[in-house]
Amino acid sequence: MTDAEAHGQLAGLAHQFEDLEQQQEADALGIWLFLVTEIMFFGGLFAAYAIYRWLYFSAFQGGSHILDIRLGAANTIVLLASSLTMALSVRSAQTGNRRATVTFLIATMILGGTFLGIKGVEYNQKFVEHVVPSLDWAPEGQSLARLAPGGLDHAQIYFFFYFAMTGLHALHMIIGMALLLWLVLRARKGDFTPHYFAPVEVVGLYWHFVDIVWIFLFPLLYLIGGRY
Amino acid sequence: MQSLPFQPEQASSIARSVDELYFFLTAVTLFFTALIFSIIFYFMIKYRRRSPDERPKAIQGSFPLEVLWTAIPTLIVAVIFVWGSTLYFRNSEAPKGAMEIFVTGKQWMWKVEHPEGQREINELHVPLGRPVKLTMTSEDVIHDFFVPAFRVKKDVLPGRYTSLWFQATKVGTFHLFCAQYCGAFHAGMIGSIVVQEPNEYESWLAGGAPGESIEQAGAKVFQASGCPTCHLADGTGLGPSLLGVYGQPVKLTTGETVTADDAYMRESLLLPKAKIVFGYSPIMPSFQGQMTEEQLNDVVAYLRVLGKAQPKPKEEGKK
Amino acid sequence: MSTATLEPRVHAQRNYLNDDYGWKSWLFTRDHKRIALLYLVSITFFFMIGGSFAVLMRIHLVEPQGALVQPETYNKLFTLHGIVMIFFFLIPSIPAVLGNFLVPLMVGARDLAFPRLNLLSWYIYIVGGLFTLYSAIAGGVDTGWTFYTPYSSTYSNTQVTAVAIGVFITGFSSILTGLNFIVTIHKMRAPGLTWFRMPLFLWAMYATSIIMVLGTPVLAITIFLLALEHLFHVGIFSPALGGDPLLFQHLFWFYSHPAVYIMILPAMGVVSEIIACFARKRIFGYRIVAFSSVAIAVLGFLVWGHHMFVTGQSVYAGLIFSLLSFLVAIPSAIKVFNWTATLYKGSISYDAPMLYAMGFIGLFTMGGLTGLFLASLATDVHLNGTYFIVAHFHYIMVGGAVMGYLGGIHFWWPKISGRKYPNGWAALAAAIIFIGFNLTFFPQFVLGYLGMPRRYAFYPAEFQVLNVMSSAGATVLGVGYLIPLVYLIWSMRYGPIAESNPWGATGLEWKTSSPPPTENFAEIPVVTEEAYAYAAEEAAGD
Amino acid sequence: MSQPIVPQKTYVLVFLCLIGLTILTTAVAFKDLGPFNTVAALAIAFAKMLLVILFFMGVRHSSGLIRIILVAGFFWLALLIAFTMSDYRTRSWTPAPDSWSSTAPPTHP
Repeated sequence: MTDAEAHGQLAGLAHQFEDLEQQQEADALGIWLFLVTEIMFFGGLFAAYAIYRWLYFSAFQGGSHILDIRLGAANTIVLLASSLTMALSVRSAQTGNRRATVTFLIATMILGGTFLGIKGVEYNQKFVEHVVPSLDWAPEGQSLARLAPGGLDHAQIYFFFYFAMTGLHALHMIIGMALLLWLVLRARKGDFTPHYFAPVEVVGLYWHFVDIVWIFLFPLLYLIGGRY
Repeated sequence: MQSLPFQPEQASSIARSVDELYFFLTAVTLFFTALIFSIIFYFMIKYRRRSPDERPKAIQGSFPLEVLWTAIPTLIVAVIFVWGSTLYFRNSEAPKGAMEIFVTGKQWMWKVEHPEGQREINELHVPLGRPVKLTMTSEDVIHDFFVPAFRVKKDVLPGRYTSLWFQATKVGTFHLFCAQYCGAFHAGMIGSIVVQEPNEYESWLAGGAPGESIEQAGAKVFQASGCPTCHLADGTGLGPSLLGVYGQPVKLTTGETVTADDAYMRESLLLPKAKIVFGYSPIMPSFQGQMTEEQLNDVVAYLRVLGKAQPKPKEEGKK
Repeated sequence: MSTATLEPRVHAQRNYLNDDYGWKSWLFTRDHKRIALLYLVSITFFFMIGGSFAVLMRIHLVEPQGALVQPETYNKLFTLHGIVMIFFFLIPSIPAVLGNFLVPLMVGARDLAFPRLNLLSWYIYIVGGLFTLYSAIAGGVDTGWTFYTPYSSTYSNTQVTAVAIGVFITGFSSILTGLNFIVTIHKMRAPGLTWFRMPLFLWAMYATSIIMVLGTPVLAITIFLLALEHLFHVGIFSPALGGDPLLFQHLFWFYSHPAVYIMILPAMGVVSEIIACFARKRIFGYRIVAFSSVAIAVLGFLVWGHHMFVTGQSVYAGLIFSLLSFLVAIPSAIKVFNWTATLYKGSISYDAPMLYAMGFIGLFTMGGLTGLFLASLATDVHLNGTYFIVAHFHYIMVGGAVMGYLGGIHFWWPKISGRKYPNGWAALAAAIIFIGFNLTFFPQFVLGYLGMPRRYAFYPAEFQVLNVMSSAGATVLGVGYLIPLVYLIWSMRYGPIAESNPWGATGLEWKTSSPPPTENFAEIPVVTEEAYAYAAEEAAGD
Repeated sequence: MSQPIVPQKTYVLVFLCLIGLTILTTAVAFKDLGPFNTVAALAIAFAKMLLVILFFMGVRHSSGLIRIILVAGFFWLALLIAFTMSDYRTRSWTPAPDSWSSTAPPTHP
């Protein structure tokens, strides 16, 4: 396999590609196609959400008003900040600054962890308020007063969407954190150069996508119908 | 039935028109299948390979031909679309004055309730020549009310009313099938539609008369559930008057307007807070789980009767 | 000629089959050709499982009261038949076997863009398959392959969760395959291979991949919601808790209708290759056939509501979906006309692959035309949910997709295995399958029109004659499917050695040896001509 | 890939815009705009998404193919939602059941 041997001298070039440019283009196309499948994956959930929100608007509004808007907004900012550090990390890899790459990757992980921590606090509140569909569903007091007008069954559907959408999002965050950890380890070994940093870029795109999902989840779940 | 039937009986007013479209489609299918088959056979024989190194001339294609065989199918499907949709659309609504019968599906039987109060299981007696409208719901999973001889079919959904209508044109007994898979004995969820001459139907009705019409049953449930406490006839109660409401537009607190049809009545019983009439408070309790599907049907039937009545003059300013 | 004496010498030539030995060299391979063979073996296994369910069903239906099993068991049989055949045989059939083998060869590349993802997709498929097999062994599942709620989510107490997980997981295998193909076709075409020089099989795989990438995730999330509802009773599809069962149908058919095109488009691609080769002609109206594949893929996404004309969907939505369903019929019709026109003034030989392709055209034409009955609202009301539907989609998916798959296997078998099979037996099998198929499924059109609903474990006696006819036909069909299995396996050892281009076909896959070497081409080829340059003047310059 | 190196300042500016939009969307939620609350929330989310896609994800510098793919993804999602919604929105248009009996007198509003 003289061909492959010749290729082997180029770091990171897989045997099926002719040159690094072809490989980079293929990688970019691949990750973007993957993100499109993610759009459709979350999209099914968003479509179902759109239907029920339209059918049971007052229940969704009631449910939305139980959520803590401050925590939601804070989390939005945390996640946006993590996107910034992620973008800076890709930039550092691009310029060949290994230390900055690692630092920004770790910063991204810390911000991601903060997001998940706040999410955990919110989830815990839902158990305290007994508004977890199926597992702990017995709204009382003020929650009950807010949810009752839209019908408790329909409010339960709202909270199902709340947990399904944020849960699926959190799962993506956890996968993203694992990928970041892998990047940190590789970056410290010095695997990435200004010519080869595709993994950082690919994980970066994934991380930004997860951020975009949250950009929509925040208004869709927390800001229904206004809080005036 | 005889040895090998190739057509189900035509026993309803629409059966013939559906069959006409069916036969047209069959003709189209046969024509094009025969056309393609014969051209292929002809070409395969005429242009069979005669020597191993035969190299036929290349043909790139022909734009006029492409246009032709795009246009022809387009025209044909346009005709079929218009034909099929018109037929369907025209028949999607029951004619005025149709006889109303409630049907409830449950695993694995059909329960039928006539306006006069007769109940049947897995059988439906109807008079010849009179439009019959079925208002259907299910107690559990999705079923489907299918009468091949009438060419009608509609899913029967839990938590919702669907309806279909037919006008029988032939006296006899016809198959009723469940056509949406519904569990272990789906195949056993069958029954028969008995079409009788109107006078026979009358005597059948008289024969098994339970002494209580569906509205009377509904009125009883209505009273027993305490509905009249709030829904006062003059509109001064905590709830809106129900007189003269059925089939009319109702304004909601959200500013929307809905038609007070069966679906709305049903929803108001089960999810009273979903659509509140303008000017009233969401205080009505839900009757979900309190009433059986049949009792719900009875009440809806009674509400239709109330709906026919003239509303009492309403004083303005009711909160 | 004695092959035995030739064998050592021929096998001395290095190819992807003898490059390495041992189970590890297969289970950890990243060679697209070996992965294709892994898929070939797995889907054949699932085809036989799904087929045996079908055999049991047809035996059972010989008698009106049911000849073989309890109704509950019958329900599990048709459910598992559907799930196994659709998700584990038809959807991966041509893409994952022939597509995996041929896409890199046809574009003139050494492998797919992401070989590791390709292997991963096979493992994902196997894990999904194991869940499904587990559910079959652990009591089966009885929801129908359509999983309609609330029956599946609330009422069925069979192995719904296990099979939902199985289908969910397998979906990702399909996504990865589609993603791989799109990237490969976009970025790895050999020098000179422009879009309009690509073989139509590549166009078909491209269109199919679009559906896989855009549609499958929606199925995944839908099945995920179904499993959640089944486990936790949250009410998303359950009317008792305020959910709407029709929403499940919308989301399900958003994928599952286009899924039909995942099955049929690749078969159309195969048929285009075969007809061009055995008529020695360029495909008539090449560009239009290519575009029609993409048109079918796109329009196919907008017609799902025709599965819901009688399920309580709005009348108006029904009108829109009916119109769009008719529109998607047009590109299919165009393809059939163009294939037929390709034969005109050709040089047609009757080798086995060609017979399968002709069988495909005939059966697909009937299947497609009977689809008009179901796109038309008024007739659909009568025929929906009856055996007419069963007959229609078997004409498309078995008459169409399976015929195309078998045609493709026969066409490329010399390339895949390096051996030839007995043409006479192959032709006989094609004829038996064609006849057996029609005997099995044609009576079902009549049954449906007469009003016999599908999924009935027992039925009124008046339908018996046609059911017996159908079951008798199924016997013929079953025999027809077994014959290729025998002679293809036989040929792997005893078949005559195949030269690199036994059919005299064009296309890059025929320019390398049979079987191809692991790296596909000694040197990446350069393409200088259109696809299907069979004509005299073009061949001369070859 | 192999995109031009974007100055850090750009990323920070985009981030500040995103924060601003987050504050804006939260503030708007406390004003009664009727149905326009939803419109505003979605429009702001859409703007934020564009910022992230164009700058952080670098689609500004991406090939046309990737843009097409991205647009196709959102377009398909829109199709899914629009066609599904078309059923729900028109279900109540279904010719409402007539008054149930032939003897029903015409009612006057």
